Amino acid sequence: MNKIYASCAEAIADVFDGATIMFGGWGPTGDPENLIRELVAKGTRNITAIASDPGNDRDGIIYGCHPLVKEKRIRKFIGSYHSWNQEFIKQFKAGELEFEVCSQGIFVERIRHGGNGLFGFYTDVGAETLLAEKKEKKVIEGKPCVFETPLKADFAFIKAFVADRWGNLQYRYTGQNFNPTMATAAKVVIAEVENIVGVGALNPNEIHTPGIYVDRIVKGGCYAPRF
Amino acid sequence: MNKIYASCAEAIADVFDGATIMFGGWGPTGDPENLIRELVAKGTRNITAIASDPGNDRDGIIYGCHPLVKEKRIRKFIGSYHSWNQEFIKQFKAGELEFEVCSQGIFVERIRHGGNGLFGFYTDVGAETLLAEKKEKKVIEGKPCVFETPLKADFAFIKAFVADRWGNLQYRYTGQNFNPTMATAAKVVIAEVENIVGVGALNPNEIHTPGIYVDRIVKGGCYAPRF
Amino acid sequence: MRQDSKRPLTENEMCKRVAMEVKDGYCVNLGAGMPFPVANYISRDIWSMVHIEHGVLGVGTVATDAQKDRDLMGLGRRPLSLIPGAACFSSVEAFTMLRGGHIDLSVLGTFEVSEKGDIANWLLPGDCPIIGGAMDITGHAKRLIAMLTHTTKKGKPKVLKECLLPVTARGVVNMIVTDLAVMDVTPAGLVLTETAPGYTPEEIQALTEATFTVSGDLKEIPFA
Amino acid sequence: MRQDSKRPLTENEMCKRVAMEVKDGYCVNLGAGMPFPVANYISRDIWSMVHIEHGVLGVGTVATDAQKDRDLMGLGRRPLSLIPGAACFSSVEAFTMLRGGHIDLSVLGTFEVSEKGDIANWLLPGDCPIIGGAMDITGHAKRLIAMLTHTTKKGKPKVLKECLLPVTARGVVNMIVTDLAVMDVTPAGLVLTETAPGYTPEEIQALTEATFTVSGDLKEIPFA
Repeated sequence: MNKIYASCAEAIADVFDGATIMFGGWGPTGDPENLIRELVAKGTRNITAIASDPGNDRDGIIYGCHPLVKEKRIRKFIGSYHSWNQEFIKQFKAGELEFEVCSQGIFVERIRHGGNGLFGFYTDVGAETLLAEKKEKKVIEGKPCVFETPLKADFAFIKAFVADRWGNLQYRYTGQNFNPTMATAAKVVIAEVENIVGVGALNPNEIHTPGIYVDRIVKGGCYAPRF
Repeated sequence: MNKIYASCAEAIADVFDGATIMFGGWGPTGDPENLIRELVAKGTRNITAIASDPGNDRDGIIYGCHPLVKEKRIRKFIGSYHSWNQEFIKQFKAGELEFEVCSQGIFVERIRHGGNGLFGFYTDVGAETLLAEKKEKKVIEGKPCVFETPLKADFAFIKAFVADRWGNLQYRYTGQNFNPTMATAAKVVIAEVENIVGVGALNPNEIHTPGIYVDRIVKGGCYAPRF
Repeated sequence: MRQDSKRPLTENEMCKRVAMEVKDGYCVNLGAGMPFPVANYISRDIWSMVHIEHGVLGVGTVATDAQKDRDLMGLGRRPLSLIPGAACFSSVEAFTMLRGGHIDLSVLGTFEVSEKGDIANWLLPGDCPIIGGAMDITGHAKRLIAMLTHTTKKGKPKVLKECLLPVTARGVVNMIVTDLAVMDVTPAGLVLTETAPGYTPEEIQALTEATFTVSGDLKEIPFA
Repeated sequence: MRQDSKRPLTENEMCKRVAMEVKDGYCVNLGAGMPFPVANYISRDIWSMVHIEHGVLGVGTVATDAQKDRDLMGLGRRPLSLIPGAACFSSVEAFTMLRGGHIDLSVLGTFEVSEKGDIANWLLPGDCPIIGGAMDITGHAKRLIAMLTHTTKKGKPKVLKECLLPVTARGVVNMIVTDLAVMDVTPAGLVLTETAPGYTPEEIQALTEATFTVSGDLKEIPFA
């Protein structure tokens, strides 16, 4: 029972071309930056990425999925907005990148349903928009609703502040965001963390992601300043 | 902006006959026992109770909704099992009490959908059982599924270990159970707690129920031994 | 009224005006763009909590250099501070608050708004879509304020009879705050309640496609 | 084989046998009734975590008097202890683990089980229903063991061709552990792999309505 990997390269060794991967983080907070850099180095292509947004490169500060976008490794992106990533927008407009856009709360709820063994839900969110056109519709409690399907992935790359050796995770502040939900919804969950502590070091009442969801743990090598 | 009530009686003063009330707790842990005792004293009748189970009186140790069951204040019970409460079973068999039974995970998910502004979901849980008979059915991903509807309430009675004065709550161990979910799904949420601390005393990363959900806070007068 | 006092509101002034709508005990969701600085103008005499979808209830303001934390940021790498009583949580929880109707007031920037309270803020034709959490918010906050400049840079009205752009949701806006006017959206249509300094209702009507009635109580936006 | 060594397993012995199915790294959900004592027999040489729907992953065993805590209890006011690495959480999270397929092995008590792996454990006709979390578990744990006495007190078989009682779910049981036998549920039907001390396959077949084949590897339940 050892979940600790010595390097990001070992932790992602079996990620294959064409994989569907969830990436935690929202913009510059809580993103698994070391795993993403290693995925670029590995050369994985044709990725279906599930992430809030594609990240960006602003003033030389690079975050989120941007390194993958820049190298055109992503074929399809499921998320909630473009985060003003000009490279992403360019590829989208050129038809090089498919973008399935969801309102962010529905995006995370679809992931939750994926991780939960549920089979989809009705919501009034977006029911009066162009996004509803291809969705199954139903009026419930007098409201027009659309049917939303679960999201799952082959891998989830997540970032936490601290892990114990069995994989219990804690996040800090806005670093939580999509990470705990994605941790439930992928076949293989790889957590990069800033600190690893012994089993028993964390208070059972203060664990955000129980270790059951986490398959691999790796200590991130570099957390660059974000300001 | 004062959510602190001096007594349970004041905190539940506007609970009306025929109200739908969620009760946190599972069996003898995390149940709002002071609020329940006060509701018995108030005489409220014809309650639709939403709770994991009806509690019990075993070896003189009374817990959960049992005091309400005993006084026949509950007309309809939505929950997951009878917890071997003989009085509950007797009333059910006599047709005096309606019992809408759900598998416990679906029970809490229905509450979650109620508190979440969603409009219902499909699940394979129970789809091959007698419970599915009156439910809308659909085959999804090759699995027979049933449609489950959200649960909401007029009031939620919940129990936490500590509250700050704005209503941020923390639970201990198995005391969490249904409480944080019910806190999202009722018009008026009344939290009984063992301790009240000042605003700022709790770590923002360790709050289980943010204060936005909590309308009233009252310090429980008596936590009787449960062993 | 002196000619030289006639001017549209700045974005900060619009935020100041919106902040006056925040009442004691409110939980207020602020959109990440134009609305965010509203946080700076909420009265310190009341208890209120600012919510952002990033997973914070109880945002203070932009963090000082000494406070900056890479795990506490809003949109556009904006470093944040917290107020006492703040809670941090997952996106699931952030949207339970929003979609569950637990937010008292939400403020969204928008491209267009209609006299029926429709809002269009996610798609410019031919462009890449940008939703964020907006669709979850519309129709679920107890009260929704739309913030926008009254016209495009080319002077075309953005307060319309019907939105020209694809809508985000219909019939959801309660109040409109622009650089020229404050309007209520009522079942009977738009009601102009306040004007920017020096503007007459007629001048505002000329820049508004939708027809509005003028409140008997019309005044200049108070603090401007 | 001596006649006096012929006897059914006690409930604790059944739990001991089930505990042998727990492998290193497993997260195991234990039903609150008959299966709960399995926790006491899991090998200390492996890493495993016991999950209960009450919101604990990492249950130790029944708490000693000195450890008893009114906020840490399982079914029937059973005081619990935790092992290092345990986490406590809400019911929503407890069922995300179960329904999401994150549990390696789940053990449920039941009234009846069929040769196809159907399980019936929630409703006795005319009685008040009792589900708990059982329906969420069936069909979602990676592996499901059904525990039951081989016959009713009156000697009627409970391992059946078809369940007579209303089913909880169909085709979900992987292994059956009774006081007389251990069987695998396979696509080809039931396979008897182990017997209680002194019982022959023929004696067990006589007490079983379903027909089973006998494993080439048949043995007595090892530790009994």
